[in-house]
Amino acid sequence: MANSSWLTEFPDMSRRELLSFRQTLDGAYRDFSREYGDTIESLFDPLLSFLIWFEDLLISTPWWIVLGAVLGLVYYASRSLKLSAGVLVSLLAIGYFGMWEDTMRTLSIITVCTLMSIAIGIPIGILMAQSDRARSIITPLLDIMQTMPAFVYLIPVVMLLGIGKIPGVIAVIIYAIPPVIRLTNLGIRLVDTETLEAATAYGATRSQRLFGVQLPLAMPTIMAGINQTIMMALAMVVVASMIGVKGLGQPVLKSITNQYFTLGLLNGLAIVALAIIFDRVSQTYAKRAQKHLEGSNHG
Amino acid sequence: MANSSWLTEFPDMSRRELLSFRQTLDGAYRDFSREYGDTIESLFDPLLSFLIWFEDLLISTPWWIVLGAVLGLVYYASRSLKLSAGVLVSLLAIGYFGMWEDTMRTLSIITVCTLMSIAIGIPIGILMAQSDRARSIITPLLDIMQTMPAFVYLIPVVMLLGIGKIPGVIAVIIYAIPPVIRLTNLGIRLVDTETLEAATAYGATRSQRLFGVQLPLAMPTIMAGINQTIMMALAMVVVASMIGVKGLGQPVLKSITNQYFTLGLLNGLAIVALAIIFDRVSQTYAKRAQKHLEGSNHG
Amino acid sequence: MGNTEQDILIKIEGLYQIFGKTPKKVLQKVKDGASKDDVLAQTGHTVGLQDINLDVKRGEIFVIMGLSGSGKSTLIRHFNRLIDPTAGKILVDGEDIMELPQKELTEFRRHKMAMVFQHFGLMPHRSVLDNVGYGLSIKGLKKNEWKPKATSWLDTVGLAGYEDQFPSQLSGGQQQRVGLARALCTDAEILLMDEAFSALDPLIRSEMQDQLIELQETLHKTIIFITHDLDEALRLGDRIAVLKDGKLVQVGTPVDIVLNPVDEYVTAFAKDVNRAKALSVATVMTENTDKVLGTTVREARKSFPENQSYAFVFDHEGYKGILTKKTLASLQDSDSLDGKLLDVSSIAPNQLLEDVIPLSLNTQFDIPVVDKYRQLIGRLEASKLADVLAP
Amino acid sequence: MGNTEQDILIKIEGLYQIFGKTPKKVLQKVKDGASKDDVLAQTGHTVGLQDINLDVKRGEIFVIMGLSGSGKSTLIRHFNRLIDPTAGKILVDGEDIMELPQKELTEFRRHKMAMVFQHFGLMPHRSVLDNVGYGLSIKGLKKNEWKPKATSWLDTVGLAGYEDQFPSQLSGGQQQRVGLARALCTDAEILLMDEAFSALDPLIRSEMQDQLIELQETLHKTIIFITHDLDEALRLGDRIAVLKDGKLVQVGTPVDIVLNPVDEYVTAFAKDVNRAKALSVATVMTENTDKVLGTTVREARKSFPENQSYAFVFDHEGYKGILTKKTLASLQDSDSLDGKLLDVSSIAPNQLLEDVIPLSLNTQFDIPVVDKYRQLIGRLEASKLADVLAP
Amino acid sequence: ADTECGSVTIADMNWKSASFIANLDKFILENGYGCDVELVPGDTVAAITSMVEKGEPDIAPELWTNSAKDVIDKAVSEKKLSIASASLSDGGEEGFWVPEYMVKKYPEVATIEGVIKHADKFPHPESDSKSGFFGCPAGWSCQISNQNLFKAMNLADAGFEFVDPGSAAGLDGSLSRAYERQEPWFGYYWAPTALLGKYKMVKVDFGKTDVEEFTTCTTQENCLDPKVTMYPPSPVFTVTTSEFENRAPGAFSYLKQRSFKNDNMSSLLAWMEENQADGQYGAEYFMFNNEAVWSKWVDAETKAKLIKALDSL
Ligand SMILES: Nc1ncnc2c1ncn2[C@@H]1O[C@H](COP(=O)(O)OP(=O)(O)OP(=O)(O)O)[C@@H](O)[C@H]1O
Ligand SMILES: Nc1ncnc2c1ncn2[C@@H]1O[C@H](COP(=O)(O)OP(=O)(O)OP(=O)(O)O)[C@@H](O)[C@H]1O
Ligand SMILES: [Mg+2]
Ligand SMILES: [Mg+2]
Repeated sequence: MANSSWLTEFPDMSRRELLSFRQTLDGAYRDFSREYGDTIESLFDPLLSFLIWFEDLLISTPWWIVLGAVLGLVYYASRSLKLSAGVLVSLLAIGYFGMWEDTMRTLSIITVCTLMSIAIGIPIGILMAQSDRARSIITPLLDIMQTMPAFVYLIPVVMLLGIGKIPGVIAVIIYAIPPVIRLTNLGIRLVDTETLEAATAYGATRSQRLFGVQLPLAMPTIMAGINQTIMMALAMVVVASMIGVKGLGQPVLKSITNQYFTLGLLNGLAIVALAIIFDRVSQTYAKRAQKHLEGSNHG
Repeated sequence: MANSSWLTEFPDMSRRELLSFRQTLDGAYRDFSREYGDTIESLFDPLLSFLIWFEDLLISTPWWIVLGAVLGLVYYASRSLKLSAGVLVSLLAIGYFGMWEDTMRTLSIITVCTLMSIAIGIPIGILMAQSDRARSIITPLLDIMQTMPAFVYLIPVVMLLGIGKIPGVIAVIIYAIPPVIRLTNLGIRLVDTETLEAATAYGATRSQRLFGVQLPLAMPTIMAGINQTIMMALAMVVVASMIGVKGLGQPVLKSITNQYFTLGLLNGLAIVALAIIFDRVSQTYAKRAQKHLEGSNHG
Repeated sequence: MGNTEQDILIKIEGLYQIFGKTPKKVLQKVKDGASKDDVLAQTGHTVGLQDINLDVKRGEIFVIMGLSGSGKSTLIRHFNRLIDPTAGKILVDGEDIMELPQKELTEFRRHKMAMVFQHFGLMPHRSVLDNVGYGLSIKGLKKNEWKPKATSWLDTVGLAGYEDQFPSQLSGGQQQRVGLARALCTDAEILLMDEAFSALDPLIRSEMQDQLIELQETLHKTIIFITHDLDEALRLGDRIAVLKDGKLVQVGTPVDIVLNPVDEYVTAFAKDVNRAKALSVATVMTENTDKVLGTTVREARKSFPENQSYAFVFDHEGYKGILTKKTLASLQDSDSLDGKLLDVSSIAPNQLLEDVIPLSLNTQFDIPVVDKYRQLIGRLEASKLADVLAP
Repeated sequence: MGNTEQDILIKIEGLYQIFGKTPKKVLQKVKDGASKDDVLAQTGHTVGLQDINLDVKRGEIFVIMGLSGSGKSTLIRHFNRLIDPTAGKILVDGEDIMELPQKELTEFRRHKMAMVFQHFGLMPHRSVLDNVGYGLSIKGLKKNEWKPKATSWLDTVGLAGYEDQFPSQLSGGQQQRVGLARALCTDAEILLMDEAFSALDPLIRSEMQDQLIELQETLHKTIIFITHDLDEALRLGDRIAVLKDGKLVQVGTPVDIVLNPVDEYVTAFAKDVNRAKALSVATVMTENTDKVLGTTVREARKSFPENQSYAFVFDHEGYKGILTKKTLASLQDSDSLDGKLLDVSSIAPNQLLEDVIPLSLNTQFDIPVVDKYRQLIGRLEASKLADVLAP
Repeated sequence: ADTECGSVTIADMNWKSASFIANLDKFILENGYGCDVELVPGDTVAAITSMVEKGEPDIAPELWTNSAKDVIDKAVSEKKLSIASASLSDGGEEGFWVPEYMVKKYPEVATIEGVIKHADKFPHPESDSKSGFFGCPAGWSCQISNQNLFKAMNLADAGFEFVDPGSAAGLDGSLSRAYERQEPWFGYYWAPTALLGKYKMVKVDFGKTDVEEFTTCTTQENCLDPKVTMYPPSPVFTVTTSEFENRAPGAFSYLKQRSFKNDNMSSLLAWMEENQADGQYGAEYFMFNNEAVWSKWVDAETKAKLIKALDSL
């Protein structure tokens, strides 16, 4: 390209420069993964064994015991017969359409991912809410986590950790965790200052303020974050299956390549059903814990 | 499978039934799309022409004019020199690394998608907040939109409308619109009832309450929804490129198949940069409009 | 007051308000006479109001008082239908506002009523000025149309200079005044004021009271006013309603409430009132008093009341002074009374006792009460005054 | 009061509070004497407090009054450092609380101070009972440990039965009482009360006032009390501070404020006070009065004051009645005074004027003031009383 | 020239060779046949679906037909698609591969018997006690042949488990990870590809190639008794819509000629890999350096036009 064309063409890096730049970086990463891959991989071993154990448990236990246990949990959390009945029907339908095993696999990995996202996300959200400094550092990271295409980091992760559950869990968490962090932060920041001041005046420590006032009052917003995190986690099921995570994602992929829409749709619906179950149970549980909002319905 | 094995195996549909079930549905959809595809496609023609025109405009206009226009818009919306400088630097970097044209393509389609998501999403969120009935209908739809794997509905959409921009826009909007709907709903429902009561007492109509009280007070939460919508829209860039949307998603896909991490990373970063620009500009704009929150920092 | 036949503006009939999940079910229990505490303990429902029947006349200041939690705010919220009653009728200007369609209800709220909220109810996202202009802006007026008016009301409530602040930057009393200015700015015919002055200091408060009285007198607004301050109630109120546990215990003029309480509750309520400030001379004076008419001793002798040791002397211009029997005895028939009378001022029937106590303390005579036509209508006896002050 | 040397519990020195973006920059302007309005107009900063110097003594009830927006709430928030001053020192028990590290500050707030907020500051997500127990639960007490106490305080403020409600289900005054109970439940040494009774009806209010006085007398709590109600201030306050535009205008005893206001502002402020209720006999009586000592005419003749037409008669048991010169003249030296005396009751120096006005109205004599040792210490002249009541 | 050619859309698939051919076609059709070419990104399935149902894009330059065999066959019979040529004349090469360094270490693993013998040298990614075979991603037709062969070879009895990598990317990732760390790897792959250009891999020898068995049983889902056979070359076609064939016979005739030998393609891919070249860069490089090859695909007139176009680049 002629040099004088900068008026119409962007004066970009020459191909050669760009090439060597890319090659250097690629090489560096390759070296890094060669060097430290095993060490890093071994860090995740406990998690991996847990994941495998949990999946085996769900699959090898007879379906009606699993079904009973799930229903029990749902009822315990929500105290709602209607919801429990809905869960029963959808799980039976899933089983009837022959997706029981895949659903159990997805259930096992998504449960772990969601719980981990919430367990990691809420403290980070709290940190962000309490320090403007932390917020200004974390926000761009969250932006990157949400918009950097999973494909870009999946391959490096696979190179580092191999295919399978661990990179799957990492990918899902990276993608699913930002909403709960962001909305925890927002919820806490929106808490009424007068109420907080009252707590301070009575000598509440930072953590008493947090657990006694800020978190309870931020609950509706945090729950919206958890809802989004659950949605994102389940939206990632297919992407996770691209790097060898078994479950409902695989039939979806298969159906795409072969244009079996109904197969895809059925498995997609099973994913949706899981999402709705997770979401409704968590939301009902949270709502039960917030008696003061009775009458008004958030969410 | 033996019939007596229901204790351990889920008594599912027989393969044959399942197969004919699937085939019937698949066939029906195929027929439908052959019959009505053209009609439906023509409905989208105006949008398509606009998308093409807009993309052409961004690409064929000399880069420094586009750059100037973008910076002007950013400064106008945010009144922040710091932010404008950040945008300048990232756009220059994008150009320098040779991603100007792809970025412009992505910019054009994402701008349209985001604006459409917001324009459609906020009214739906409002509707949801005002009627419990609407909420109970819309919520599961949103769940489906967010968790049904894009791949499942992309192929039917492609069958109906071919590959290209329109199915891309549809896919992006389906995926990106739920957060803004959900958080608009939440924000409005969390508005203080006393303030609302005061408006009612002075004879505010439904729409005066909405625009004068509920929306302004729900702003921080709605902005969190818009933020998430922007993030999701940009997260879909790669998926969209699988069905013929040009832009930054394509090099990302290529980099995966070829394992060029740096290429993927650079293009991924360009996507992230766009996300951050969109987000920060909208957030700063919204914050400027909420002087009463000065001092306290949400988001 | 109370003498001229005023027409009825607001009429409340058989109003019940029960808070809880299934108010309709509890209603019968309440109608059967279950007490508020019992209902709360047994059903978890709170009785807000029970069987309220009430008229508010056009142009009066109607004060509502009662214990905290007795249902005052609940009652006032029914006037503009911010809450719907569990049972009962609300008529404004003869129209049942429960039947109003949404659109007319909105119009009704815009033009008929303005409200000051107990917790202020300001809009945190609007500046002070925009808060004050809210009622007008909602009617469709442009900012430049309502701004002068809003500014002037802000000035009236003493908040000039705070136009661009936000409510969160104001003190409690300042916020309350913004709420006040917002209500006054709308030109509504009826003002609903829920403890509108409770956060104000005495100086601003009495200014505001004057303002309110002036408004009512010049513009004939109807004002419904909740207050806990008895002195305020007595000063402002044409009539006072006393609520207890959601029931209407007594409705009457200030004097009625102070002097003729219907039960112990109202008595206790009125006990602490500064009677000297609450009662006027008219309520205490002894009527039909004899007087001496004339300017000469002769005339005085003729009309001097027999069994009294002194008398009030009037001529055709009015009250002149007090003449004792002793002085009269020492005078010739032909003497003029000039210079012979004791100088004890007269008082008007509508003067507050507070103002006349010093007079009474300073003399050992009764004090003559003279109306605006300069006619003697009674006298104030120190002992009676003492009785009223220490019931 | 004021007589015993009490030690100083809270000391405030040179306190400034300026609200806005760059308070430190505006500080100098304020120190140079720019007025609050000027500062607001020129810099957009609001002057909350300027140059406050103040001592609060241990065990006293210290009342803060002032116009709405004069900085009362701002001042009281400094006592427990809810806001940090722009300049100045706050010493509590000799310790500079600006220097306290976070942990000790928390301990200090837990054990030293409890606060009632003007806007209540209740926790919407906690039940009424949990709100009341908040201060204790935060100290680490278990619910079953604090529950009896919280229940009993709820009972005291008249909210038994409402334990399980949420604040949003209560009326304004009920919410305020929950805030009150919460503060009282903590056993803190210092109570900060920001318009703590403003939303209460007169009955509950006076109960609460009694409660407060009892608390202060039995437990020697130090109470800082903001109120707009002068009567309340006079009733409760050992000392009263008056603020204006963030400046301390006067600090003094109630009588000081009413009788010796330092400027027009305080005068205007005190004008409306019910003096009959605010002042005691001691402030009005004429001291060093002569008396007649003895039970016989002889003794009376000896000590009868010369230029007076009547005298107060005492025997060794105390006050007996009034003896007029005329009566004395009509008696024999040997007569007993029994039955000859006029029956006019005596009064105590700490009685409120309110109580003695009827007495004074019912007699034409002065009234003797007798202390608790039954000694005559002065007399109350009707004319002086009249003067004080109508300044 | 071919005035009716008009505007043409070419599917620009996201793997290297396909992208290269697409760009090459673009250059030649534009400069040689006066077409107005637009490249449309898309992966295999989306592109075919759209071609069948919507007649767009016009050309899919490199289609591995095995992966969507049914759909293509049906569409060809319905006269919706036309097969122009075999893009890779030798066909694609499929098979089970092991890294060269493994063969150096254990020469026996070049044959399937050796692999079975050394099963313990190929650990499963999620379990130490099992061996792993990285199969074809879910949904690809090769998964059927993979599984049939897996069964035929009794790999399960040898302790192997079929690992589904989920996607090509997953498969690639597992291979590069192993190769970069010189770790064992055993799985399905195909050529010519960038990866096999980059990494030295050895195709495991199964013995004979039985085309008959392969088409009737190995590739069929309901094959009951699969036998061992090497993969025969896999057809890789340039496919156009039938409508395009009729509309632009000139351009179509070029497409019928255009075909690559695997060797040529491999070396080209290696060059692109080394230079991280994109399709366009690769196409230009090819046009400059391989006149002998491409000039056979076009007539003289067109060749002249192309050379002129190259000169003005
Ligand atoms: N957060 C704040 N930001 C800005 N200005 C404030 C803030 N808080 C208080 N002020 C200002 O400080 C001044 C004093 O307020 P403060 O609340 O102390 O008044 P107050 O004496 O308690 O009045 P009231 O009797 O009305 O409660 C007021 O002019 C108010 O506008
Ligand atoms: N939203 C509600 N839900 C449940 N109970 C309520 C609600 N609002 C009011 N109440 C109850 O109704 C009763 C009357 O309340 P209201 O607010 O009318 O009292 P009030 O007379 O205005 O008292 P105050 O003088 O304290 O403001 C109270 O016992 C209160 O607990
Ligand atoms: Mg009330
Ligand atoms: Mg205050």
